[in-house]
Amino acid sequence: MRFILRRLGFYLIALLVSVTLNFMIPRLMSGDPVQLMFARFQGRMDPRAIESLYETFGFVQGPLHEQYFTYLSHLLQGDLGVSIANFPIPVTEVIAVGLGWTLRLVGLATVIAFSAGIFLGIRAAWRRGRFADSVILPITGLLSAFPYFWLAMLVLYFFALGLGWFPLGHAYSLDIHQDWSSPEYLSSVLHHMILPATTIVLTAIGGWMLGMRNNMISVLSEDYITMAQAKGLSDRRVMYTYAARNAILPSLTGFAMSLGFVLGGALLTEIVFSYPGVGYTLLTAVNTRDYPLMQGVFLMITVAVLVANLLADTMYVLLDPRVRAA
Amino acid sequence: MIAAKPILEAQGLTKHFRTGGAVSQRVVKALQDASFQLYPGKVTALVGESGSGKSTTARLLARLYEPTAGQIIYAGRDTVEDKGRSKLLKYRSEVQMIFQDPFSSLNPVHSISYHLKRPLQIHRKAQGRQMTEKVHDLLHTVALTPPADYTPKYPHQLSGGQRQRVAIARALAVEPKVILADEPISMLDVSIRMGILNLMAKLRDEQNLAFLYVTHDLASARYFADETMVMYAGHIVESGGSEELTQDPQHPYTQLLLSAVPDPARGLRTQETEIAGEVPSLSEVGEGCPFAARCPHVMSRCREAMPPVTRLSETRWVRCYLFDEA
Amino acid sequence: MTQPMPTFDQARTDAEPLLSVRDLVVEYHTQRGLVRAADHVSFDLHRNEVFGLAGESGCGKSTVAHAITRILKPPAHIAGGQVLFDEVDVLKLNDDQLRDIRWRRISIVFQSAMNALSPVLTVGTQIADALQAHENGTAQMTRRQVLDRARELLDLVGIDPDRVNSYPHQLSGGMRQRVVIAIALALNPELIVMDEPTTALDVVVQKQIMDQIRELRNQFGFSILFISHDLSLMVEFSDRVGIMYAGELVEVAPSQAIFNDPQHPYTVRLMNSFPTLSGPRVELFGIPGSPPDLITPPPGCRFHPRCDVALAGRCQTERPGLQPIGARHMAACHLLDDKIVNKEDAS
Amino acid sequence: QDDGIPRGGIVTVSHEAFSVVLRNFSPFAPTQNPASQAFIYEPLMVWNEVDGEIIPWLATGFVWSDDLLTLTFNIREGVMWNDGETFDANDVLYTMNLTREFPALDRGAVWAFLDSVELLDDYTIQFNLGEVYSLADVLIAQTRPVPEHIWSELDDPVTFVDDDPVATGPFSVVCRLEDQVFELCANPLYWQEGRPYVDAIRYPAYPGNEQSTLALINGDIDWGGHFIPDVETTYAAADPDNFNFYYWPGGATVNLYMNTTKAPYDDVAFRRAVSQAIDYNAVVNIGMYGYTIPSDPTGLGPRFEGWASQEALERAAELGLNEYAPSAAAATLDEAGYLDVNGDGFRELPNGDPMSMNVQVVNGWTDWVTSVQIISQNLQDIGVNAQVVTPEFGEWLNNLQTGDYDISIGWSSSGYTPWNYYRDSLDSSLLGADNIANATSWSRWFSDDADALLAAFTATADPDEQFQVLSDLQMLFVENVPLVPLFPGPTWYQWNTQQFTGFPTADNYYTQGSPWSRDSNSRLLVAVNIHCIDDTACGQE
Amino acid sequence: MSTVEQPQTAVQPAGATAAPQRAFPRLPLPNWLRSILGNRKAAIGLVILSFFVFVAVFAPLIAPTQNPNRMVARPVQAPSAEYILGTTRQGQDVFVQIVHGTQVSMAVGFTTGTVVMAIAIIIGITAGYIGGIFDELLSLAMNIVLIIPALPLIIVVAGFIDRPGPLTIVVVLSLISWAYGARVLRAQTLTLRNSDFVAAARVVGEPTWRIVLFEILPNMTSLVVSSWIGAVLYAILTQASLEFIGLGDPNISSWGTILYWAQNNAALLTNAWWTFIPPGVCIALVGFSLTLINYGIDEITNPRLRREPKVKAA
Ligand SMILES: Nc1ncnc2c1ncn2[C@@H]1O[C@H](COP(=O)(O)OP(=O)(O)OP(=O)(O)O)[C@@H](O)[C@H]1O
Ligand SMILES: Nc1ncnc2c1ncn2[C@@H]1O[C@H](COP(=O)(O)OP(=O)(O)OP(=O)(O)O)[C@@H](O)[C@H]1O
Ligand SMILES: [Mg+2]
Ligand SMILES: [Mg+2]
Repeated sequence: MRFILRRLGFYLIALLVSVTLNFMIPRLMSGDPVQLMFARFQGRMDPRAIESLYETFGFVQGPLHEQYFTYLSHLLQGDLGVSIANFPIPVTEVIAVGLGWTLRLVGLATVIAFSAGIFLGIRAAWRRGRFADSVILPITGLLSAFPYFWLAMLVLYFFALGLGWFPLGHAYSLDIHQDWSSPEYLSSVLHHMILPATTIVLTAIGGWMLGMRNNMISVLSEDYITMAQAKGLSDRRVMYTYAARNAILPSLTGFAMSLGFVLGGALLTEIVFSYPGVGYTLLTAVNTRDYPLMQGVFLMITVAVLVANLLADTMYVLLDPRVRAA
Repeated sequence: MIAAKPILEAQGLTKHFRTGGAVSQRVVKALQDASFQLYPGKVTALVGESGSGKSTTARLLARLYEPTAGQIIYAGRDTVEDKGRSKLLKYRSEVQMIFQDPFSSLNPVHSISYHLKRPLQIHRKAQGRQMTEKVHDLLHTVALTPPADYTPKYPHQLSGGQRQRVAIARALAVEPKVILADEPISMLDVSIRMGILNLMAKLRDEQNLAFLYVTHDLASARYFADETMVMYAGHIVESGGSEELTQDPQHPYTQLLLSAVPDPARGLRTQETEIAGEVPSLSEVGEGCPFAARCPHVMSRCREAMPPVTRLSETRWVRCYLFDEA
Repeated sequence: MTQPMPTFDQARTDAEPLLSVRDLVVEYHTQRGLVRAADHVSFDLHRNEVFGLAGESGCGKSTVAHAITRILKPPAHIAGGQVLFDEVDVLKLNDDQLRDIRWRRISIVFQSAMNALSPVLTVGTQIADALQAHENGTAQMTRRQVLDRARELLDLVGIDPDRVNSYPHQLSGGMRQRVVIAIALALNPELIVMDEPTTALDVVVQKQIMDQIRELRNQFGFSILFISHDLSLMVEFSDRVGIMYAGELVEVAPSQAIFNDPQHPYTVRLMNSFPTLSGPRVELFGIPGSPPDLITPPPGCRFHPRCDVALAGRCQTERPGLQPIGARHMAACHLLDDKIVNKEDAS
Repeated sequence: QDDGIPRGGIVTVSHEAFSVVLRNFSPFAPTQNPASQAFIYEPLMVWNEVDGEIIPWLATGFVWSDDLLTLTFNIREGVMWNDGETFDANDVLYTMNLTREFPALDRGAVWAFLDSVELLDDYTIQFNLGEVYSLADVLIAQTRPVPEHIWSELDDPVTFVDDDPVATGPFSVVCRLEDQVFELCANPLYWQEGRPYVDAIRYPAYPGNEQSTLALINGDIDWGGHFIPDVETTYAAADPDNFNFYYWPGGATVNLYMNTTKAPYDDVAFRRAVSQAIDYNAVVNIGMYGYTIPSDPTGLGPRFEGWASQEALERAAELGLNEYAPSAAAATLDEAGYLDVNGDGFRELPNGDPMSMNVQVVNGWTDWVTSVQIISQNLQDIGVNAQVVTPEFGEWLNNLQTGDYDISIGWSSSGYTPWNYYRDSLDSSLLGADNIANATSWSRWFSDDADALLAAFTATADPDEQFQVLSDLQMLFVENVPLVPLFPGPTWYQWNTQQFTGFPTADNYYTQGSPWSRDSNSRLLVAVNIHCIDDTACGQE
Repeated sequence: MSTVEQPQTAVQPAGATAAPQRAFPRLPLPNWLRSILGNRKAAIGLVILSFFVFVAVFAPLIAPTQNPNRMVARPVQAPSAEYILGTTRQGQDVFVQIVHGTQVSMAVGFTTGTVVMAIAIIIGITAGYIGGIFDELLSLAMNIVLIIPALPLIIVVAGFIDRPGPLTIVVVLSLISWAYGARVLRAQTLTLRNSDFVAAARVVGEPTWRIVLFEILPNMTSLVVSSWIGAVLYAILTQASLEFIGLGDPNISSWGTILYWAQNNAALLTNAWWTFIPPGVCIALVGFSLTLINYGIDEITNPRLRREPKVKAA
C-alpha cells in the first residue's frame, strides 16, 4: 500500500501543479473575454453594460496571490465559476454534459483498443511470423501513422455519407428521446458510437499491439516460461498466466499515461463526428477566451486522467506483487 | 612482513547507505568500523558472502563512495578530506581499481586504445607519439600480443579474459601503487582464471604493487593472497595470513564458510556441519555481533555489542568474544 | 544425512541405462551462422546415478540438458541423434506423449531460480500448476489437496509451509532455489536435470542446498543430470562426470577418476586450473587462449589450438572420437590412442 | 382550422455551431440561443430588414410626439404568457425598469437615450427621451418583454438561468432538452389564431459547418443558415427540387480598414489606390464563393438602395473607386510619389523609406482569409508589399481597437437606416479616452464634418432632411475613402421543401430567411409561416 | 519520485555476440547505417523517408514558385498534365503546395523532434546522473508533464501564444512533449550510471562532463535515435492535427493547412479528392516510414525481436 500512498501523494502534487498552471494560463493570454463578446455583438452593447458584466463575471482584481487563493478556495468548494460564453450557466454544468459523453466514448474505445492490442500482441508474440504477427501487426502500424482526423473523415464520408450504414453525427438518434433505461435509446447510442470508436481503436491499436508483442517476446525468453512449459502446462496457461501477466505490466503504465493523450485527442473525434464532448467545448472556450470554461475543462480532463492513472496504478498493484511490498 | 610501512590504510572505515524515499528512509550499514592495511608487494584478500560489504570497501578506497566515517590513509596521510577533481586525481594516480565484470567495466562504444589512452592523457603519462608506444607497452605487460591486433578492437570483440586484461592494463596505465581488484576473476571461466591471477601476482612482484583482492572464493584467496580478511555483514571478523587462516580458522563464521566450500582434495563428502539461518539484512543489524543469530557458540553478550579486536598473533586477529580474555 | 550415498559401483551397473543420449547434435541458427552447440554427444545415465556435466561457459551443457527435456526453443534445432529415456526416444514424441513424461518422469531445475519463477504468481500457485497439469499422474486432486501437497513439498525442502502464499520476491535466493527444487520433486520424477542449480548462490547456501538434494535423493531415489562449471562441487557431488569442450564430450569417467587421474589434456589442464583449500599450494596455470567460436570451430580436435601437447598434423585434421581407456573411463584424444593400445597390450 | 393549411411536423433547424445543449433561454443572456431571441420572447415589433418595414407584434404601433421627445407604444390586447397569465403594458414597463436597474441586461442600450418610462394605461406605455434621437423607435420596438409575475420573484435576474421560459412566443414551450438537441414546441396559447402551423422546431447540435453541411445534404435539416462551400454542387445538387438556398446580399458591408493614423494610410491617395487595386470580382467569386456581390463605393449595398446618393456615386466613379483597375491604381500611386526607387520590385514611401504592410484577418474565418489573400496578391501586383497575417480573433480585435495594425478586413454595423454604418465607423466620440477605437471606428478617421452630419441625422425625423444628411455623408465618404467597402455580407440561408414550405424564396423573399440573424427578429415571420407541404409529409406522430 | 520504471525494449542487452554472455548494445556510428540498412523494415522506412527529405530539400527546384499559395489557375481543376495534382478552390496548384508543404511539415517535425530530444537529453541525463533531490524534482516534473493531457494543453498554450504558425507549433510541442523521452533517458542513465564502466571512468579520473558526454550518451544512441524518431512522428501528426482544427497559419503551405483548406472547401463533398487525399497520404507515408525505422532499431538493438531465420528441415 505504500506504493499507492506514494502515488496518491504524486497525484496530489500533479493536481496542484495543473491547477496552478490552469490559474496562470488565462492571466498570460491576451484578449479580454468581455471585449470579445462585445465585439461579437458588433458594438451594440452599451459600455455601462460592459462594466457591469465585468462584475457579474466575477473578474477578481487585486494581487496575483490573492487571486490565486480565491481561485483555490472556490475550487475546493467545487465552484468553477460561470461560463462567459454561456453566461450565466455555471462551468460545471457546461462541462457535465460533455464530459459524460467523452468519457463513455473515449473510455470504451481506449479499453477496446487496449484489450484488442494486448490480445493481438500476445498472439503475435506467441506465434511469430503467423497471421497476427506478419499481417495484422504491419497493418495496425500503418494505421497508427495516419493522421487521425484524416482517417476519421474518410471513414465518415465512406460509411456514413456514402453507404449510409452509420449516422453522420450525434451521440444518439434525435428521433429517440434520451432515456438511459430504454433499450432503443441504448442501441442508438451504441450505433452512433461505432464509427468514432472504431477510428480511435484503429489508430490506437497498433501501439498497444507492438508494445505488448515486444514485451511478450522478451518475457517468452525468460526461464520461468521455459519452466512452465517444461512443467507440462497447457499453452493457454503458459501464454496468459505466465507470459502475459508479466508482459502486460509495462503496457499498463503506458495505458495510464496514454489516457491523457486520448482524452485530449477526443477533440478531433468530436469535431469530425459531431459527437458531444469536452474536447470541442475546450476549443470553443479557447477561441472565445472563455477562461472559466477553459480552466474548468482543462481541470476536468486532468482530474479524469489522474483518476484513470490511479486506477491503472491500482491495477498494477493487483497484478504485480512486487510493488505491493515496496 | 611487518617491516614495510603500509601504503594504504583504512581506519574505522564506515559506510551507511540511505535508501528509500522521503517517506521512509532505511539505513543500510554496508560497512562498519573497518581497519586494515595494504602493503606494497602484498596481496590482501577480502572474502565474504554476497552482500557482506566487500565491494563497498573497495569502492570506498577507490573514492567512488564518500565514507560515512573513518579515515583512508594513503602514505601516512588521511585523504578523506581530499575533495575536488585535482586532489582526487592525485589520489587516483596512486590507487586504481579493477572491476568484477569485464563485460561491463569497458565501455562498449570505445575501442581498446581509447580505454588505454584516456588514463594516459588524464594523468599526463604520455603524449603524442609516445602514447601509442605506451599503449603497446601496457598491452605487452598484460600479455595481449601483438598489441597492434588489439588496439583497434572494441570490447565485444574480445573474450572475457582478454577484456579483464585490458581492464588491468587500464589500471596500470596511471602507474599506481595500489590496485583494488573487486572479484576480478569471478565472472571468468575456470580455465582462464589462473592466467589473470598469475598475471596480477607477477605485477605485484615486479612493480611492488599493493593489491586488495576482493573475492568470495576462499581457495583463490589462499592461492593468491598473502593475507586474508573475512567479512560478515559489514564487519571484518577475522584477519590473518592466508594459509594460516584457511587451514586453521578461528572465528565461528570463518569455520562455517570454510566448511561450506566444496573441496575434492579434502576427500569426498566428509564435512557435515549443520548450517542454519541466513545472512541478516544489513538494514536490520543491531549493535551486537551480526553472526550471533547463527553462531553455535553464541553468548548473551554477543547480542549486546560488537566484540573488540582480539589479536592472536602478530598478523592475526579476530573479533569474537570466544577469544576475548576479559 | 547419516547414510553415505550408494556409489555408482554399488548401483545396478548391468541394468539398462535410464537415459541414453546417442550422438546428439543441436544447432542454433543465428544471424552470424550456424552454431553447433552439441556435436555428437553420447552418454548414459543410470538409475539412481548422479551424472555430472562440466565444462566452460558456452560449451553446450545447458543445450544438452534442454535437448533432453525438449525445451529448446528456436533458433535451436535438434539436428540429429537420439535421447532414449527408458528406451523411448524423447525426440520422437509428439506433444501429448511429451507432456506425459514431462515433469512426471523428467523434471528440470534451472540455472537461476530468480528467473525460473514467475514474479507475479505465488509459490503455491506455481507448485499447484505443476500438480494440476498432470491430472492422470496426480489423479483428480481437489484444490485443497493440491495446496496440501504444495505445503508438504515446501516442508520437504526445508521451507516453512506457510510460505505457499508468498511471492518469489519475498524469498531469499536460497529459498527460491529450494522452491524450484520442490517443484521439480512435485511429481516424483525418475530423473531431475539440474542445470547449475546453485551457481547464483553463496557457498554457504550452496552447501545447504546440495545437502538437501542429496538427502532427497536418498529418500526418493531419483537420478540426477547435474550440470555445473564448478569442478570442485561437481567432483564432490557426482558419481560420474562428463567433461564437455566446445560442444563435444571429451571425457567421461567416475568423478574420482576425473579428479585423480584425468586423461584428456583438456581435463588435465582444467583440473590444474582451480586452487583448492586443502592440500599443498602448487602453482596453477589455467589454460591459455579461450574457447573457440562455435560458428567456426577449429578443424580436427577442437582443443588443439590451446593444447600444448597436440600432435602436429593429426590433431589439426582428424577429429578424435570418445574411446574407452579404462574401466568406465572414456576420453576423446589422439594422444590416448597409445594408451589404449598399451592397456590392451597389458590386459 | 379549415384554412387548408396542413398542421404538424417538426422543423429541424441548424444554426450556429454548438456541440452540447445548455439550458438557458433568457432573452438577456449575452450569448443567447438565437431561438430565444425571437421564438420564445417576442419583440414589441418586428423589423423586416428586407423591405425595411416595422411590423406590429406585441405592440400594435407607436407614435412620436412632435418634439420627438416622447414615444408612445400601444400594446396588443389578448396576448397571454404561455402559463396562462395575461400580457400587458405592465410587463413592458417592468422589463424596461429591469434593464435600467441592471445595465448588464440592457442589450439594446436603450437607456443611453431614454430618460424614463411610464404607463399610460394597461395597454399604453410612454417612453421619455432625454434628447432627440430619431432611431429610438426601432430600438425600443425590439425590446422583448419578460413576464413580471415570474421575473420579479427572482433573486438575481442577471444570472438567472431560464430553462423553462414563460413567454409569449409561437414556440415558447421547451418540450425537449437533451444533451444534443432541444425542441421548442408550439405555444397552444399563441395570440395569432391558428399559428404556428408546425408542432415544434428542433435544434440539433452541430459543432461546425462541416457537420451541418453533411446533415443538410443528408436531408436531415429543413431550415439552415450557414456557410456551405460550393453550395450548388454540394447541397442543391443533392436534391435539386427540394434543396434550396438563397444568399440575400443584405447583410452589413464587409470593409477593408486602414489605420489612417500611420503613413501611408493617412494619405487619401494611397487609400484610393487600394480601392482601385482590388479585384472585387475575384474576392466575391473566389473568396466569397460567389455568394455576394461587390459593394458600391458608398458601402450601402442593395438593402439601402433607396438612400443612395447619385451624386456621391458619380463622384466615386470619377475617382475610379471600387473598380478593379490595377493600372489606374499604379498611376495613382506614381502620382502620389510612391515609387520603387530601390528597384526591389516594391514601392517605397514618397520619402524613400521602405513600405511594407500586414493585412490582418481573423484566423479561421476562411472566406475572409481567402479574400485577404486575393487582396494582398492584388496589392503586390501594383508593387505594394503586402503580407497576410492571421491573428486569433482576440488578438485581431485588440489590434484593431488599439490601432496596432496596418490594414485589416472587418465587419461593419447594420441598422434600420444606413446611419449606423457611418456612425459606427466615423463618429469621433467612439474613440475612447483610453485610445480604444470602439464600434468599427478602427480606421480612426474622424472629422468635424462627419460628426456634425451624424448628429444632424438623429436630430430630425423628417425623411427628406435625413436623406440630405445621408447624401452628404456619402459624399464625404467617397471623397476621403476612410475605409474601402468590399461586399455586403451575405446571409446564409437554406431550406428544404421535402416536408415543409412557407419559407421565403428567392422569388418571394418576404423577409430575411436565415434562422439566426442577429440584427433582427424577422425569422419570427418565417417561423409562423412554415407548414407541412401536405398532411402526409410530416408523418403526424 | 520513483514510479514504476519499466525496462525499455529498445535497451535490452543485445545478445548479438554470444547469447549467454552479457553484452551491451553496440551502435558505433560507422556501423550505424549499415545495421539500419541490414534490417529490411528500417531500410524500407529509410528509403521512403529519404524520398520526402529529398523533396523537402529540393522543393524550390521541384516546384519553383515565390509563394506556393499563389492563386494561379482556374479553381478546382482535376489533376491534369498541367497541374499534376489539380488545383484548389482558391486556384492554387496542389502539387506546388504539397511539395512546399513537405518542406514545412518535415522542417517542423524534425526541428521539434530535435528540440524535444535536446530537452529530453538534458533533463533526463541530468536527473539520472546527478540524482538526489535534483532527480526527485525533475522526475516529478517529467511525470506531471506526462500526465497532463497534451493536446488540450497545446490548444490552450497555442491560444495563448496568439500568432499561430510553424514556429509556434515547434515551441509549443517542444515545451510539452519532452517528458516521455526524458523519462526513458533518465531510466537508462540510472542504469548506466551504476554500470562498472562509469565507475571505471571515474576511477581513472574522467571529469563529469566527459563521463556524461563520452561514456553515457554514446551508449544511449539507439534509444536517443528511436525517441527522436518518435518525437518527430508525434510532431508531424500533431502539427497536422493542430493545423487541421485551425490552430495553424493558413498562409503557410504545409500538409496540415492543405487539409485545413480542403476541409473548409468541402473537398470531399465536391469530389475534389486531390486536395484531401495526397497530403494525408504524405503524412501517413512519412509516419509509416518513421514507424518502420523504429521497428528496425528495436530489432537491431533487441535481437529477440528479429524474425528468426528459417530452419531447414532436418
Ligand atoms: N549504492 C548503494 N546504495 C544502497 N545500498 C548499497 C549500495 N551499494 C551497496 N549497497 C548495499 O550494501 C551492502 C553491501 O554491498 P556490497 O556490494 O559491498 O557487497 P559485496 O560483498 O560486494 O557483495 P557481492 O559479493 O554480491 O558483490 C548490500 O546489502 C548492498 O545492498
Ligand atoms: N539462443 C541462442 N542463439 C544462438 N546461440 C546460442 C543460443 N543459446 C546458446 N547459444 C550458443 O550455444 C552454445 C552453448 O550454449 P549453452 O547455453 O548450452 O552453454 P553452457 O555450457 O550451458 O554455458 P553456461 O555455463 O554459460 O551456461 C554457446 O556457444 C552459445 O553461444
Ligand atoms: Mg561485490
Ligand atoms: Mg548453461
